Amino acid sequence: MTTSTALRMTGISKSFPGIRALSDVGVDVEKGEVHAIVGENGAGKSTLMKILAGVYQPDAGTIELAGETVRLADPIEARRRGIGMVYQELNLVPDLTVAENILLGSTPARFGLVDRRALRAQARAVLDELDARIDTDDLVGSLTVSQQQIVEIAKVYAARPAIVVLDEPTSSLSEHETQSLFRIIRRMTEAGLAVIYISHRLREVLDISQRVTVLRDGRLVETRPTAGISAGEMIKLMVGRDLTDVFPKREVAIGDVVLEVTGLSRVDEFTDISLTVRAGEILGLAGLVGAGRTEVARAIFGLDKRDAGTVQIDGTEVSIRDPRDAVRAGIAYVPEDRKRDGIVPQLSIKDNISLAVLDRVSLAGWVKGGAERTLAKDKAVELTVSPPAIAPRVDTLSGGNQQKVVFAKWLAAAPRVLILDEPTRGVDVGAKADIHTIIGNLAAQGTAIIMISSELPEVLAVSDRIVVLHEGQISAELPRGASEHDVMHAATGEVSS
Amino acid sequence: MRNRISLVSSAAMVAAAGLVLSGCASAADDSNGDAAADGDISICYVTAAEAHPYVTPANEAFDEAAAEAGVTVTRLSQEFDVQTGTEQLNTCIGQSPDGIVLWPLDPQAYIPGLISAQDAGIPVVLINSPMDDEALEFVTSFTGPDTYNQGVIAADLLNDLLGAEGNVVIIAGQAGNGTTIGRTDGFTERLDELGSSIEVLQIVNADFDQQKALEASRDLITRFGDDLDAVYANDDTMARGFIDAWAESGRSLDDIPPIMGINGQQDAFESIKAGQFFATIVQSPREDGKLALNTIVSAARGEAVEARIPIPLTTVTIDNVDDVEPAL
Amino acid sequence: MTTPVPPPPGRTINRGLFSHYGARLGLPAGILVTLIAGALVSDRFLTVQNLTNVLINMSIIGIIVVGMTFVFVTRGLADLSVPATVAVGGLLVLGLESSIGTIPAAIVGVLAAAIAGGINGWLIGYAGLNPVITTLASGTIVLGIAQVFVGGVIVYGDNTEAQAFLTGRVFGVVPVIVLIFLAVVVIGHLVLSRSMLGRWSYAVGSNPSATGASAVPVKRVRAIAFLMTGTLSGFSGVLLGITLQTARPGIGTGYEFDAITAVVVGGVSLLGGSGTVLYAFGGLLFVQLLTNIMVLLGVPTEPQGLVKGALIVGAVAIDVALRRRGGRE
Amino acid sequence: MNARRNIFTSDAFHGLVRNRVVIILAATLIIGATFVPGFLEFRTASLGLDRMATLGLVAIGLTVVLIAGQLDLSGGAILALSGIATIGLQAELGQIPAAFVGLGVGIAAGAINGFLVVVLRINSLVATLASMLFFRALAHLITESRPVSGIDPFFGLAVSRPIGGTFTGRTLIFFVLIILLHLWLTRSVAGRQLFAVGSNPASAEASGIRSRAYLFGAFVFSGTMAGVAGVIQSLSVNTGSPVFGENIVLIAIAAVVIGGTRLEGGRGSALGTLGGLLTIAALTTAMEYQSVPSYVQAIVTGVILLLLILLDRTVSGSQRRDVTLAALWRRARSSRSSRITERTLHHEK
Repeated sequence: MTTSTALRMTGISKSFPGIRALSDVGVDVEKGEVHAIVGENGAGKSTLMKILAGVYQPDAGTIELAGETVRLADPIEARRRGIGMVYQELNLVPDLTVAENILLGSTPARFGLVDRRALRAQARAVLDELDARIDTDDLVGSLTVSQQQIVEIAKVYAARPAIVVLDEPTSSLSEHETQSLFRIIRRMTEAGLAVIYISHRLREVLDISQRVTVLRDGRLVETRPTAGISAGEMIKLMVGRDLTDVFPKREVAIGDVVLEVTGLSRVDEFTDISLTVRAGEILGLAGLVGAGRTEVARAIFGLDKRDAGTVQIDGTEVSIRDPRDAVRAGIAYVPEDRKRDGIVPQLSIKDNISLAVLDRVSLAGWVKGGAERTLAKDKAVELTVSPPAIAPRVDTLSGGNQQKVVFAKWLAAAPRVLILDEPTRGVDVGAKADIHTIIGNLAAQGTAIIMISSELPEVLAVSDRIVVLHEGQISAELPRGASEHDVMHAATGEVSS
Repeated sequence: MRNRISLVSSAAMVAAAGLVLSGCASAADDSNGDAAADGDISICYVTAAEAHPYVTPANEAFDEAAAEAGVTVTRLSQEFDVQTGTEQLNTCIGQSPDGIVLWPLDPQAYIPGLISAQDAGIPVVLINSPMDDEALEFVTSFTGPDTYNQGVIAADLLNDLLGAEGNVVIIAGQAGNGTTIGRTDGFTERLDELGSSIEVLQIVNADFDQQKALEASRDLITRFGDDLDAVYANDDTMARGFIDAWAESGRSLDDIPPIMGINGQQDAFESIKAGQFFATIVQSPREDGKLALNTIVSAARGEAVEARIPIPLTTVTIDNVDDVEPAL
Repeated sequence: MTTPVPPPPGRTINRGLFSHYGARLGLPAGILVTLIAGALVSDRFLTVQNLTNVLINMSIIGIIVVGMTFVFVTRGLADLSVPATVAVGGLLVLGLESSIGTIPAAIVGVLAAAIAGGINGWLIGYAGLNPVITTLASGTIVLGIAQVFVGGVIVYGDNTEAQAFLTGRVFGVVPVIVLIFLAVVVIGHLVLSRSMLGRWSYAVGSNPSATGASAVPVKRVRAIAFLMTGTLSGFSGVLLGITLQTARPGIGTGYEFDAITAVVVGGVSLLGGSGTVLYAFGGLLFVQLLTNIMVLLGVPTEPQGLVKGALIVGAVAIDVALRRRGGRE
Repeated sequence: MNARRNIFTSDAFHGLVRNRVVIILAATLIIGATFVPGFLEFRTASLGLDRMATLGLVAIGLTVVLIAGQLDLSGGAILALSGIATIGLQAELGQIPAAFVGLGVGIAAGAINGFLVVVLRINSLVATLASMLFFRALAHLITESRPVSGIDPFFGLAVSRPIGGTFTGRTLIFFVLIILLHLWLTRSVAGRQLFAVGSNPASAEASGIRSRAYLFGAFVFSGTMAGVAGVIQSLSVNTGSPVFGENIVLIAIAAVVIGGTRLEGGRGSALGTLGGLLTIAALTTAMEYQSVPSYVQAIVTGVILLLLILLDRTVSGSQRRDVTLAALWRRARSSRSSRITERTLHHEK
């Protein structure tokens, strides 16, 4: 057992009532190695990491740190043992300075008083080690998201961990910022740290990691060096199915223009966006994170104020100041963050489904119980919510079913235009296929659909036309059949001006 | 460069905020100058509250008397909060007026303040409510009703009426208030002196407030109902609360137990005439206010004043209700 | 994998069931126990007279409790301006009664309180200010203005017929004011459980951003909740003014805490998204019955706070425990 | 929309709002000086500060509780209880020991609040509402609703008489404690970690800070401060009464919020609270000199409080700029201008 192994997890199993989250998973990470872990949501990635972070205790299996078997009772114990966790939602304190945040748990002090000089020096040292140009005295609240991300990593790094776990670190970073993140990760591995990198972005995984472990349905599929492996092969390992039938595309007759957006802009987010969507057409909206796709969708739907631009439905201009105007104009928007903007946890499935169109099942302000129940039942069945009951509270459902309830809510509005923002993210493979079937049916019924997705294969497979955004501007408009390369080219801004 | 701009505009905003604020503080005449020249006396009056059936007319009488005497008054209202009162007393001393009139809401809490007033050579007159004897040595005079004596009068009247036996409930004023303690102890101790076998079933605190008295009376009526032989309320406002509760409980006002109130309010007089109210003790707030002001003015002028100047108490029953003026 | 979260929701069904019904059964059981205890303690307790008394004493606060429930359900935390809006109602109805008649004066009183509630609603709903400190500030302002209006003096009514009407008995048993109170409770319950506004209130309380993204006017729903407490408190102040035929600025003091106590004891959570008007009514009834028993036992008024404080802690602690064991913290 | 953005995001406006307490205080002093003769005399200032001392002590405790993102309504009731203990036990234990018992009552009450919020996980608004009712009732029960009097009225005078013509004992005690709080909040490790607990308990926990211990400590501190206020207040009037401190907490919260501390937690300062207290003291003194009726005083205080909350909201609505004077200076020096003010992750909660 070479001492160069930073972490070895063998035979790890964990099950929760009714769910077998992990069965007999083994992973080892060398010092100075970036080891990626990929897999669909529900594949057990997060459970494995929570065990490493001491949040859960494994039912079986052992964890060895640098050859020594350990038991990680709780997060603080794990942290003491040298395991640094960088979560997707940052753990920073906006009203403290960068230096104070980095050394939050271990502020240098003399007799209980903060030793400011030492604090600033130590923080500066950590930031320099990671080659990050951030001022130690700025309040964290006044930094940009990517700067905050770097402070979070510096904070974990300052605790001198042996292992650093990065969970979806690039979800809100631009391409340029992702590259600077990779530079920091490489600095850490050069310093001998072991890095575990979790991401849905397979291209990034190939770029940064030396080895990749694929998990599926709680089981270890394979651990392989990333050199020489293609994204397609990885997806095959992850889903164990052929690439094409993952996104069944239904051929549909395209009608005339339903939605026309001209000159849409919003300060600092996007400028001069003009696009049209025809009945039955699926317009793919592609682009890297931070290109402004969600912001455009939210502006069209009225969730955010827009500074300029007009929206036309069937040729006539509609003024949309808030989501209520949008729904009245026939526009629906399935949001990107299901937990935050999608479901209302304490309400029943029925109440969630009827929420957006309550007025249509009410009379003079009073809800007609019968009409509401039938609407909810129909939609629940149409969306194959299992079990098709409408009474249970939504927070008792699985992730896939919750996404279907959000879908059902917007289908209840019978929209002319349906905007989907990452409709299949964080959903198990079965539900993903169901959702694409539903999208196909909707297109067939003449609904104009805009689909935002970060997975290029999905965008390419499903869209009739693709608009690519780069830093808030349309960089290209590609017909169906365009290659992944064309899209990536436009998305990284190399093509246009 | 940018910093200078921010400082300049900050100064501009200060001036603007200043103007706004000054709009609120009403322009005022110049209150006290230096030591009191003869006719130009300033009095600092720490009153109990600003919206109360008894206190408000007393304040008005106080101001009218002050106008007559050509005396300027600074009035501070405690809003029935003893703590604020003790602090306001210190503020009065700070203004070094020629005299201070204090409406004590507590028999003890103001003593240190009174000591400071005495050290500063400022005469102090207590109005309306008594304080413990210890306090009297630091006070020039106490004008106002003898609340303990009122309790005694009430005890005598009810004792004679009930033939020294029966059940009574007491609806007392604000807990811990000098007037409450005076009127309640006067009553109970007098009953003991008289060896009467009148039994006080319960004492409830209704803070001299009609609404609280109404709620308390509802429960008292339910609890004791018809074996209530008499009711002693620390003031007419609370007695009114009991009468409302009695009517509300569906009982007829004719067989309401005899009620003993204090203050001599207008509605009490009407109820006496209607036979629904046994008796009240007239204690005119206007008398209270005027007497206190005149006493402090003469004290401020160095004239000798009595240590204890009670205001006349007239008991009003069905017999003399027509020929006595209601106090408020 | 986001930050460490409590175990996944798939806990065993029976625990969920227990917490689901546990909260519901706790209150009626509590009330039943109190009724039995009351009967044992004093033979006058279970009399029509006494129970009507309890209902009358509840009526004024009860109308405010209905409004406060909406604030709790929409996660509006609390409305501390209740004493001011009650005072506005009471002072205006008696102050204007002689010049424009009792009914118009009552309407003006309720309208003025509604305006104050509307301002609260705008500040909290649309401007997004913190409800606790905003209603604290607006309460002091509105109460001050009410006092300036009446010149800081006590206001007396001169319409004893209105007083007789309100405190009079219908069919010889139930006082009119209790009927009005029960009507407000029924209407409040129906609005919260069956109307669009009610459904939206639950949604806003449970997940404001998702509700906003579902084309629901979140700001307006939050504002309406405070408009309702303002209006209902004003209405309660008007009724109080008429029953007493006298009103002073401090008429509503302490009512905001009494209302919050009732809503909390009723099991309506401060976190929003759950609880009904009937729960709050049950909470108020429970507190009033206990207070009534204490009075019958001769417990002096002030120390009754010991029981109220313990009651709040008990009710909320049980609710939190049930909720956490149900895995849905 | 654009016009609104640059007015409210300009540095000048931010600077103004950040130092608003100093500005409001200055305005009040200017008004007072012009309208009230002798307003700026030392004697008036000393009296005004003395009146503010008791309120200030409660406000110090509340500042910590608010920064921790919680609320404490029970301060007034604790004050009354401590006062009753301090005075009531004088006869048996003697004045000094009784005062310590009074302080102990404050600490114990704070611990009870801590237990309710941290162990029973009850929301702090509801928990301290319950404990307020409980402690107030206890005060009435112990004293049967009658005030208790001390053995020697002169003993308390030391606390409430100006020492050598300067400030009174309790004003000095208050100033010492608020300066200590400032140092603790800005200089000590625990103080800085309190901000972390207040603004993001999960992140504090993840960084190895025991958030629950801090919350418990915050309530014990608030109870202790209310206890100290109760001891000093009761000694100065030689009386312990169950009705003391009835509306002190709401005014204290107003002062702390005027000072810039936010109810959502994670932000606040001792100097801000001091500014808020001085503003209210100056206002009360100025208006009382004009015998402005108490209800008009309430309107003025209420308007100022509302103005400040609205002002604070407009600033924090847009991206929160680091606009302490130090930051402005540093930014001017390094003249770094970042065009993209991307919407930060941490929107105003």
